[in-house]
Amino acid sequence: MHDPTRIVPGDPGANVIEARITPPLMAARGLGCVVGGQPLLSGIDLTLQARRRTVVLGPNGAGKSLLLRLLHGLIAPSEGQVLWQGQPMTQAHQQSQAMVFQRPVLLRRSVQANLRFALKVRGFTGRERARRVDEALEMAGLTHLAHRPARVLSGGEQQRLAIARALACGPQMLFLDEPTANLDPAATARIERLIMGAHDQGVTLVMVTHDQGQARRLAQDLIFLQDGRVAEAGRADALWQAPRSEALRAWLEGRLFVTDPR
Amino acid sequence: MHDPTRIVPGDPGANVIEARITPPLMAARGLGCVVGGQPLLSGIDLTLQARRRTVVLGPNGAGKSLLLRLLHGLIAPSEGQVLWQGQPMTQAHQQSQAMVFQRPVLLRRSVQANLRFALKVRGFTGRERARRVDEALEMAGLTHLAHRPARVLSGGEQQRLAIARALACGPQMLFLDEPTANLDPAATARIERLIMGAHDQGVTLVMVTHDQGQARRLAQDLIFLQDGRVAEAGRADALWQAPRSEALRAWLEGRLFVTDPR
Amino acid sequence: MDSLFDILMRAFGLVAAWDGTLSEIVGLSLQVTLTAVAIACVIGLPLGAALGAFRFPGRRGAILITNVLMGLPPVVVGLVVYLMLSASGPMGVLGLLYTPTAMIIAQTLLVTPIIAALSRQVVEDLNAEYAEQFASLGVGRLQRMGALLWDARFSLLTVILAGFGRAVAEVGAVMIVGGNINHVTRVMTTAIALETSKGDLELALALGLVLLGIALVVNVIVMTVRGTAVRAAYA
Amino acid sequence: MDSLFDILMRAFGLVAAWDGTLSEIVGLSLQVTLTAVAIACVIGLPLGAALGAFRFPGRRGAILITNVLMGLPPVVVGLVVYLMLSASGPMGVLGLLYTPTAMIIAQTLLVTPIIAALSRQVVEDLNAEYAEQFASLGVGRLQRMGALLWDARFSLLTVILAGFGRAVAEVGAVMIVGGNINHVTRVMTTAIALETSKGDLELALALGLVLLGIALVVNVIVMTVRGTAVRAAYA
Amino acid sequence: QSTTSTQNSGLFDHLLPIFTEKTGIEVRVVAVGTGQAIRNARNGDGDILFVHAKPVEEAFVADGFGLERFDVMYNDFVIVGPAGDPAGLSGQADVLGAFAALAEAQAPFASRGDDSGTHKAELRLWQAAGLDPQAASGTWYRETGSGMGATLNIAVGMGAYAMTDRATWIAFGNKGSHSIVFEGDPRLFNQYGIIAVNPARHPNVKAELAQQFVDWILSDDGQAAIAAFKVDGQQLFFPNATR
Ligand SMILES: Nc1ncnc2c1ncn2[C@@H]1O[C@H](COP(=O)(O)OP(=O)(O)OP(=O)(O)O)[C@@H](O)[C@H]1O
Ligand SMILES: Nc1ncnc2c1ncn2[C@@H]1O[C@H](COP(=O)(O)OP(=O)(O)OP(=O)(O)O)[C@@H](O)[C@H]1O
Ligand SMILES: [Mg+2]
Ligand SMILES: [Mg+2]
Repeated sequence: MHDPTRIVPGDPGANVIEARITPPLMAARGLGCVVGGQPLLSGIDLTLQARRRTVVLGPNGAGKSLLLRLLHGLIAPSEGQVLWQGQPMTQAHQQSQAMVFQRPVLLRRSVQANLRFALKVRGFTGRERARRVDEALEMAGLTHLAHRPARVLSGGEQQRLAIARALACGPQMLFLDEPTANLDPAATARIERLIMGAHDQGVTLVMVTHDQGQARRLAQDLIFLQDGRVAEAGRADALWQAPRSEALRAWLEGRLFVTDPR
Repeated sequence: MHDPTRIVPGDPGANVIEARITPPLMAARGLGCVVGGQPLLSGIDLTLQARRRTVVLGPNGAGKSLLLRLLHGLIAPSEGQVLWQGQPMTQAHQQSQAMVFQRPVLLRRSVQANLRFALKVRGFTGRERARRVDEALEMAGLTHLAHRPARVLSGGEQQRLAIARALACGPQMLFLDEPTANLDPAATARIERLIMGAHDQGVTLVMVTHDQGQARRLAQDLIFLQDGRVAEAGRADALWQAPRSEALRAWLEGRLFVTDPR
Repeated sequence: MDSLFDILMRAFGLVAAWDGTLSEIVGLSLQVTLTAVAIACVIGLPLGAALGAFRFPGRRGAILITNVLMGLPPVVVGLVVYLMLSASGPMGVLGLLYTPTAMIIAQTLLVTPIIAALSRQVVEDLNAEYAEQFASLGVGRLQRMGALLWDARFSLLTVILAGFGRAVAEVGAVMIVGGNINHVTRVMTTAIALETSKGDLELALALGLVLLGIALVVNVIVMTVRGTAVRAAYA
Repeated sequence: MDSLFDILMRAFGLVAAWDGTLSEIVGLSLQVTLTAVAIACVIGLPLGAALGAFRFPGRRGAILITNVLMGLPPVVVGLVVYLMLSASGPMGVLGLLYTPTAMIIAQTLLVTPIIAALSRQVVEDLNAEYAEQFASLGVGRLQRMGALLWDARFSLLTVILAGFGRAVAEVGAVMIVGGNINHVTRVMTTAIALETSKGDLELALALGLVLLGIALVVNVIVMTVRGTAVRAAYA
Repeated sequence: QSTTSTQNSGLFDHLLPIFTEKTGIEVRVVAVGTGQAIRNARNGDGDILFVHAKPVEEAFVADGFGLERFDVMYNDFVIVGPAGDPAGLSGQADVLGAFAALAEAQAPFASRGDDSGTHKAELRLWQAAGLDPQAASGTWYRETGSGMGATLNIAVGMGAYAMTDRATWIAFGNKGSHSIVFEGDPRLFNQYGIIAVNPARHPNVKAELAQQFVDWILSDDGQAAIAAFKVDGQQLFFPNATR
């Protein structure tokens, strides 16, 4: 997977080269994150191809949320770097990404104003913005709550709003950190459909979940994190069939692995 | 279920009466909650028998969290009342209950200090407190994180800490609001075992979940909320087999019911 | 000498007996103070928001300075403004000394650090919650400051009221740069100081109570507006 | 008349030329101010915590009063304390007038509402987050106030520094109740006022800078302690 | 720029309306200590200087900041003290004896201590009496470093003696049980002077208007107005313009 692609300038076989040199949408090279002397993530090498659905699995505290933050550029890595289409990622690239946090952060404003704010930041104005706000409200089933303060929404409603906000911005790449953890079954099914719909329209997805069923439904690629390291990564079908690592096997069986305190 | 129990003073058949008059541990009579003119819950009549495991189900925004708050005495109902062993519930009774919130609220202190604080409030001191802190850390698999600021824990770790804190207080009645939403499968299994263990020791449980598997594993009694009303309530076995309401049937099948915005 | 109570009783009689002068003085007090607080907000709130929301080299030093300047002695501010505006000072040609403008300048200098330092703290606390979401959305610097100030507006009201309290009670600086000139730059506090130095303590006290009354009215208005705003906030 | 810059240059020469008197004055300033701020914290922080954490009848009124009292004019506080402590006043027998104690009392009265009102806001914001968890645990009133104050301690530092700033810069009240008596109750601010009234503006300015220097030192100490505490907070 | 005693006594509130009515010129008073007043005038922040500290005033003129100094009026200093006059000042023949009695009894004495005209006069008297109260500063000799009114408040508050000009005292509202315990010595004579600020030094000063005020206050009209100013039926200032 890490086969370095050399570019030969002026090579006459341009077609062949073009096919080979298209860099992955995003790649992590030797990513590490140390906080207060403690290594929370280390040696993360990843390649995220465009238009793929990647699911990140791993036990609590493995570093999944931290990884998403690093990839999204919210935290500067202690070592290594994140590449966007082969170039070091800059803040400008963040604009074509969106993230739904594990614990949604909503402004102290109405549901509608939360959507409006995000869209305004992303440069949508006037009628287009109003259209997208309405669309997002409907998508999340929150139309009847448009004017309610976002902070008093129920847990599931907040999560739906956060997802709707991220999708409304029309990102090229979408990070989802346990987006359906607090959703009822129907809402979960609906959000999964929306996610698939976004994917159909070309959005690259990276999603954390603890729900094995969901992972099986959605994953094309799989990353399994354990203790801040990539324990396993690859095509989902292959890994579901035959997990190579003991870690993933244990997780799939719901067995406690390393962090069992007893 | 609402058969009023009359007490006849001085009745010679004391034994019989005693058996009949043992009031339920908790009961809600005509509970309603109106916020800003909006009725969020209404006409809730419930009886929660001691030492039973009750699971509350319902779509997002149905009012499950609100119901738990009302029962736990965190919010004064707009109408109706909550009875504790047949008496209007007072703040003193709260001391024999504990609640794990959907979104854990942790103090800006270390993991260990969070536990210590809760135990101190509940009157544990000295060695007994230290013992319970250690026990709770181990129970939640957080021993290695005892000195970490609670606010930087991962989502799942925070949830585990909140559960450990509630259990450490040794409550008679425990409210759990989607306690395993952010937990990995192994931790979920473990927490379910702990919950069952607590139940074996006589704790009365009221738990909200969106996980049908979990509900089937844990529920003895079932309450299904829909749009702020009890759509269905009763023995779990019976309802799994034959849901009487269309609402519960739809929920069990993962179909969108009322709140489908399309 | 009489008891405190007697004094207070008579004090109101004295104030009541004042002619139109009182309303003139009250009006000037309000004009100077409210203008100064408004300017201090225009400068101090964005400054506080910037210090609270962004990490940049020298940030700690800047925070330290705003905190220290909360202890700026009014007399010193008065002197500096005096020296600047004095006929022989660098801005003497403007002829601003002993005018309400000079008083506004002095009070603005006093109140701005207070509003900056306190709003920095409020914004910083809120930013701890919003920062990642804002970064993810790619919220620009100005938008970010604006959103933080807006979402913290109810907490910031207390900060602004603290600034108002400092300004309305302030005497040292306005005395020096205003000169306490009757009908021109006499405000409540300088009038109180004058009556005190005349030994007319009852009147001084009575004027002090009037000043507190003014502060009360301003606070009640602010609280009422706030109450209305809270209700309308999510419309 | 010389430029502002020249004045500043010469000012330091003047301060340097002062004899031991300066350290005497600085010492008294610090003693009075720090004591007053300490007392104001002991009263104001619990008061602010109670107002921020509990709902009770009259709460809105009490908050309004603390907010209004942030605008308490120093001269009025000075007068009231003067009248109380004056030989013919109700507490005249104590003989406290024109002593540092009287100055501490006056400054405490001035600073307490500031600390109460601002800490109320800080605690209220934190309580919005903690309230339900505390109620669920059954945290008692005192424990609750304690926990809120403790968990908000870093934000409250700014509040306390605001109180310190007000106290250390204050001149009106301490002048009246202290009397600015040489070697007894002369503090930095009253010395500055005196030099100003003598027309010795250079010296006044220089003393003002010394005062700011004191505030700087106090702030640096507080920031350093805070930094250390943050690092040790989770031990 | 004026000294505080004139403002506190209400003299300006009496004089200025008369002058304004006559000439249509509005006069603004900035009342500060004599030292500050002179300093402000040196900066050109006033058009007229109206104070009582003759040597400094003469220096002000000599340095070219002022045009010419004129005597305007005088009042006199008095010594006020607590009821019963514990140090026995009232029995003294002259002011030097009174000061000696103060030092003898170590009676609390509130001095302005602010280089004001009154303070300078007081220091001259101590010197004439051959005493150095500075040595006792902080004990019975209290240097208040405040204006006249504040110093009187302090004297009343702690039962101390104080030297003040008669005008301030008569108009003073917070006398408590204090009263005048010594007065009448010619050495307690307090001369007020007026100086127009030199427009050559400070072109911004309104020299013409200032001169009009100076002329008026020295005129018979102005002098009569001063003499007519009474508080509680007592004349506070005695015009003595020599022009
Ligand atoms: N600022 C920080 N300081 C110290 N430790 C941190 C910090 N942030 C995160 N951690 C630790 O890093 C580890 C990984 O956190 P992360 O949130 O990435 O876990 P996660 O895989 O998302 O877990 P979960 O499934 O519970 O959400 C956790 O043990 C957490 O306590
Ligand atoms: N203070 C409030 N003001 C207005 N509406 C509120 C308030 N608190 C809750 N609500 C509304 O009440 C409804 C029920 O909220 P609740 O949190 O009980 O839902 P829930 O059943 O727990 O849902 P979830 O499964 O998403 O957690 C929601 O629609 C919510 O928006
Ligand atoms: Mg996570
Ligand atoms: Mg809920």
